[in-house]
Amino acid sequence: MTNSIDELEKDATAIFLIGTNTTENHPIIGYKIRKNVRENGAKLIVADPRRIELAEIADVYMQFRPGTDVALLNGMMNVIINEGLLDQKFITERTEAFEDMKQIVEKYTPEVVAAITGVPAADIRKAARIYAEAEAGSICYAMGLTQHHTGTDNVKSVCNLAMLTGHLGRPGTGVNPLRGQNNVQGACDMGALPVSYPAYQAVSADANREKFEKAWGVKLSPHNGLTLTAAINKAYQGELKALYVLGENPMISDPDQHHVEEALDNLEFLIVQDIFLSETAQKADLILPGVSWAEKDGTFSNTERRVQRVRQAIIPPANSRQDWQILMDLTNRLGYSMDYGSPQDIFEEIRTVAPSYAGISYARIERTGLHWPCPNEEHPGTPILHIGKFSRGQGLFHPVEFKEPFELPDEEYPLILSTGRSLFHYHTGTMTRRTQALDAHQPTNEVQVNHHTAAALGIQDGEMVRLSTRRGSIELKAKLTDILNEKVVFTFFHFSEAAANILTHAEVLDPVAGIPEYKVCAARLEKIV
Amino acid sequence: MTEYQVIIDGCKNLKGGIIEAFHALQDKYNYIPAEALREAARQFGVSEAEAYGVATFYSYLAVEKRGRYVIRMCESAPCHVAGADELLKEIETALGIKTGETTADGKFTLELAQCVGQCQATPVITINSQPYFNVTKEKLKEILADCK
Amino acid sequence: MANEKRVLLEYADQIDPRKAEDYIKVGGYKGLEKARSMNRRDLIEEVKKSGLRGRGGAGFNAGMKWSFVPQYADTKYVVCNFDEGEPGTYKDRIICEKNAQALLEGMAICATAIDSKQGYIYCRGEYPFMVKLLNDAVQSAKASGALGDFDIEIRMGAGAYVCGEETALIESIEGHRGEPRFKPPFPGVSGLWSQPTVVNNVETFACLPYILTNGADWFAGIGAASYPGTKVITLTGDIENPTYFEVPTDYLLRDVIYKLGGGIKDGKKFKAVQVGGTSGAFIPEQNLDTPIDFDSMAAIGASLGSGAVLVLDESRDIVDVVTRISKFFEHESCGKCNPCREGTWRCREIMERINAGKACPEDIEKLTVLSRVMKNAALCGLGQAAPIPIDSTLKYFKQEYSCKLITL
Amino acid sequence: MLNLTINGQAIQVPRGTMLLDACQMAGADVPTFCYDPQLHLAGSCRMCVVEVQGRHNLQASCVTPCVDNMVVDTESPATVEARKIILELLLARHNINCHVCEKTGECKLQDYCYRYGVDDSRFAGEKGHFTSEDPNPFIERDYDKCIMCTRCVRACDEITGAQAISVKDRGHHAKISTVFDGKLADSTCVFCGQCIMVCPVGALSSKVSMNKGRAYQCEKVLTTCTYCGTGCTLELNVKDNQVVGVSSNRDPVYSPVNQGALCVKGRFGWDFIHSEDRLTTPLIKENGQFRAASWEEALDLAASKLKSIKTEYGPDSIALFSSARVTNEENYLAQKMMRAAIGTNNVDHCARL
Repeated sequence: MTNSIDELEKDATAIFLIGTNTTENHPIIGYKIRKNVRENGAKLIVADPRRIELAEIADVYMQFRPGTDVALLNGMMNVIINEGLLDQKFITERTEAFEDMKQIVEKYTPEVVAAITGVPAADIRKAARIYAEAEAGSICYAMGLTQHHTGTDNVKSVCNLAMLTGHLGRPGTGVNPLRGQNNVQGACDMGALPVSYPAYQAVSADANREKFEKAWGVKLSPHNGLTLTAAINKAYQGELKALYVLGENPMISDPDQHHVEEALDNLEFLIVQDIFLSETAQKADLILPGVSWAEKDGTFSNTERRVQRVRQAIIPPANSRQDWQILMDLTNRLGYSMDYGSPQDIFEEIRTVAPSYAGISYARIERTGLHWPCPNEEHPGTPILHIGKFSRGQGLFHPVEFKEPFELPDEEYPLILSTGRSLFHYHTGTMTRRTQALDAHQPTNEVQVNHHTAAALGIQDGEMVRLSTRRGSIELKAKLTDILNEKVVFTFFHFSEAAANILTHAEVLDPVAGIPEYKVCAARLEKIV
Repeated sequence: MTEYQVIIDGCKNLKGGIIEAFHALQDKYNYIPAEALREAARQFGVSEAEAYGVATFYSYLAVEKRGRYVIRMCESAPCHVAGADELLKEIETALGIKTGETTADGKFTLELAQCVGQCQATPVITINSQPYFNVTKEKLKEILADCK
Repeated sequence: MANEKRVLLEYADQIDPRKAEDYIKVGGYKGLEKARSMNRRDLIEEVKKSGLRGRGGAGFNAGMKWSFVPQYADTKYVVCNFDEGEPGTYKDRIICEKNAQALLEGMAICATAIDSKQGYIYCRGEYPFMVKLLNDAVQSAKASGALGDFDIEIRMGAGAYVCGEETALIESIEGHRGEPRFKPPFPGVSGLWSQPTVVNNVETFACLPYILTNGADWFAGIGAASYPGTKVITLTGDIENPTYFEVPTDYLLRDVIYKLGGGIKDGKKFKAVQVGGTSGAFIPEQNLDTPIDFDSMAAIGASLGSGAVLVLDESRDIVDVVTRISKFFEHESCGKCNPCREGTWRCREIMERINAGKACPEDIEKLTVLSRVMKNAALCGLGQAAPIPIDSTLKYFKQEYSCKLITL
Repeated sequence: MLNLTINGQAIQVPRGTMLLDACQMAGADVPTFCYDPQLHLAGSCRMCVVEVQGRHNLQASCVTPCVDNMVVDTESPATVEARKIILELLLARHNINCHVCEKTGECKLQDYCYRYGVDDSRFAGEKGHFTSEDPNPFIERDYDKCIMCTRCVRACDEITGAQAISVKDRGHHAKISTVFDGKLADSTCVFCGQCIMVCPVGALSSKVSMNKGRAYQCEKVLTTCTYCGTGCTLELNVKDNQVVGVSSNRDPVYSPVNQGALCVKGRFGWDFIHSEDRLTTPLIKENGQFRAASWEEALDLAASKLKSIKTEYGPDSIALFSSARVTNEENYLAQKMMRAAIGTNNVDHCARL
């Protein structure tokens, strides 16, 4: 997030949610947004194929066709430009390439966009006006925006919209991705990415490599590595031989489960470090038992870039071992020497190589976490990015054309399937499916389907149905609803016994981020006879 | 629109007028049907829990089905000294039900009321809000007989 | 009726309360006209000078109440409390039935003083026919042009005595549970929908046209100096003439009972009188020679309140009546604050125990301490006043309690 | 600034200060039930009443604005009497089974009865019988212990915004309820447990923690939630090396993101820690079957396999999926291992999934 969570409750006067079911997937943030709307009268715009909870209190709700995000955003920008609602001063002083974007956006009139997205032109206008005219407009998005083969385009469009209206660098504004997992921000910050060292220092830049070679006392590879999805493909093709999976479950979380399974089977050696015998661990040649979050010390960085402490509450079971110790022990055996006495020792090293973390110490975050960038011990942290200027200098508009999703419905697979999360479960369910209360409350998967669609198929609420795509089928309960339109169905990906990712495709990924298109694939729903 | 939606719609322009909507519903059904309560909550932008809290707060509003004739016996002090207790027993006997109950044929519901502001002619009962004055055992028979 | 002084009810049954033109024929809407010709400060001063005090529980100076309304607020409301729920009270109904236009004019005068465009009349749910009458009256007044741009909407209560408390009443108009708010802020500063709001009852508003028409001095000269004007009272219980009267406020309670009321029914002897409705104190024979005005009544530990007068003859069982009253408060407690919610419940239990002859002397002590705490600590007037009937009867009719106790 | 005298002590407070805060500033511990600094004021429990010179009644200090020259006694005889009677009244309706109550030790009703020496109620009589069986797996509702402070209603509305509960009926029949007094699961409840967080007595408690340990028996370890990216602060309650519950730290200094508020997963989703499915020893697969191994053996195997694959196919034939669920420190080591020890940038994690 460019801005902090609290601003969504206190400072934002208009909030635009696109592709985030905030009250379910980031409940506390959702609650804060709702409070701001109810108590302070903040305006709310919701764009989502599902009429989510927050849509009920929105000033405008846009139920757009999955995968048409760019068109919708271009349409809003078209209105803003044509009605003169743009922030000319901001554009002039802080951005470049505005004209390029303007030219592209020109043809995306609300009427044209209405035809693509299914959102009435009047709503697009209204949404554009509310956001543009707000004193402090904030955009929040999550995987609903990014999990498309045009994910990067979608994010760029959101940035264009924010720059166009100058809603950046002030309290209550910003472009705010809501990150789905507890430490996804931290994993990125720490360089668990194929293209960058800690703190987003590109591996391809010689200076960075030299810096890390010096810091770590070893020669480093100058080539960008493989993304997760690319690695799976390489394994599938037999080019990747060994894989080390640390606390992840690609069997359930990655697209096209059969493809993943074959890829893993193809490996010469698979190491899984986890606390449970996950579906992926079952495929492993070697399993290393790590410890749960209640059993370890360290830090997490949340979605607003706040670095916070994790504290060990209990002694881990039997013969498990601290994850950092496993990694250190193995690294030493690989011939590279590591010698840390505690997570804090590691953090001290992180500070020396990651400039944005340099000012953060365990002592400073003993009580209240700090937002990076925090370059030195005196620095108070940075809740709001891009005040006064962008990190790259001028903000660059990236004009984006709308592209259709990869797989569109046809006669054989007439519905659009989107996947996502439930409030009561988390990711691949390794933890929440083993939490008695959560699993008791929601023990099975469901496919959410519009009443009319269900009626046409002769499907009753709660009935078992078969949901299929070109990759495969799963059987699960039908949940009749009116939050989806008649052409879209939705299911959760937490349930291995009815795994959504048997259905999703891995054929076309976002070319930049390598993100799969979980939010759109063509599907068919059938009554089981 | 269903019948109750039309009724609620008629009150929609009254700011905060959910109680007015409840009255209008009761005029029609003698109580507030569950679906109507939910609809009223939606129309007036309050939670269903709150709407239910409101409906159950006021003794004139009912969320459970009642008879076509809701008889209320005033039991406040002026009626009390005018013999309300005895009259109540008479009514119970005449209807064959206890206070708070509805006759098996769904015709009468008997409730207690606090002062209905007609204390010039105690004891007072009301039937569907219509007051009856100086009610005696003899009068009661006529009054009940008039309820068709 | 001899000895009455009719101001509000002067033309009772001679004019149609629905019709503004009837009212205008007998001098109606002159007061409003005058009010509109004055500047606001002078108007409020005039009302202050008349000495008009609220015809409800608190007896607060009406002009003073209006003067608290901040001028800067954009929206202000005039709210009429027509929720007279005190058992034995129906005087506001009578005023409306006989002279509804005076109420509307009074509200409009208040609106002029505080610069309000919207009024509400909160009519108790027991009076659906009054809602119809008032709607007709408003329509007629609007049609006649008398109200100008001041609008009045009628809202109906739904059977909650506590809504006679002004903030509970406001909550109810807003569509909420009728639970009183804590004060401050007072409605004059933050009332209906958090806007400055003046709440007065029917009788208070209905006095205003006459004050403006005849002048503050005229009004101040009627009845008791500290609580001038007239009061509509309603007689119930063991009385020969159970009806209503309008009397000057210096009228003696004894005269209310024996002159207007025609004395005790069936030639029996007097035992006690409860003034001001069910939350009022019971007054014994020795205090009957007290004028009914607010301060004189307060001096004997009673209150004029709503002006209800419940007379009990010698044959009445005071403990039984108070037990009944305690059940009323248990039923009408809103349940928001602890002392009232739990206190009214336990008061009723103990009273029933006493009344049934199953109580011991400690129960009287329990009632005493409970009464004191409710009076001291309850959130609103309901909880604070609920123990008064018990307190006052324990004071003057202790013997009646004692003879029902089990003594060892 | 306003000048007040509280329990004989002179104190200055800014205009707009509420009397309860002023009392606290003056070191007076004024008891409260319904007051909650995060919620709108109710002023309804009347426990915080104090005696203010010149005022007719006792004043509920939480809703009484300070006025210049106020003279206040927070423990005057009338005040203490009122509090004792309120406690007695609440006890009279309370299901007093403290010996098995989850909240024993952190119950305000207990604490204040102890403080004011209220051991029994003179007003014992009829009791309500509100207990509603609510079959949800998270929240235990025992309204026979409810004191009607309505903090749960306000928290549900103001913090979570679910508006699942309200007060139904009135007087002593009044009860916290969902629409039609139904089950939580049939309401808009999202089982965040904010109601448990604010409940000062045993009316609301966690079913998941039931009988596992009382507050005073538990060590509370401040940490950050393991679920979504919001980064909520929570306290793990630990007894005998077992996590037995999660509580809120509502101080914004310690809980800057959520101020104690949690969602259903954060508050109730911790018992996987003690799942029987936990892996407790390294496992090596042989002939399609896992067998237990020592750490030495496991790590040696890992090292030798990785080394030989690196030698044979080059470093880029090896990849690591790090994790968005492990700590920064662990992520740092993981990528450092791959880059420095293996020599590849094939490091990623499930940020995109």
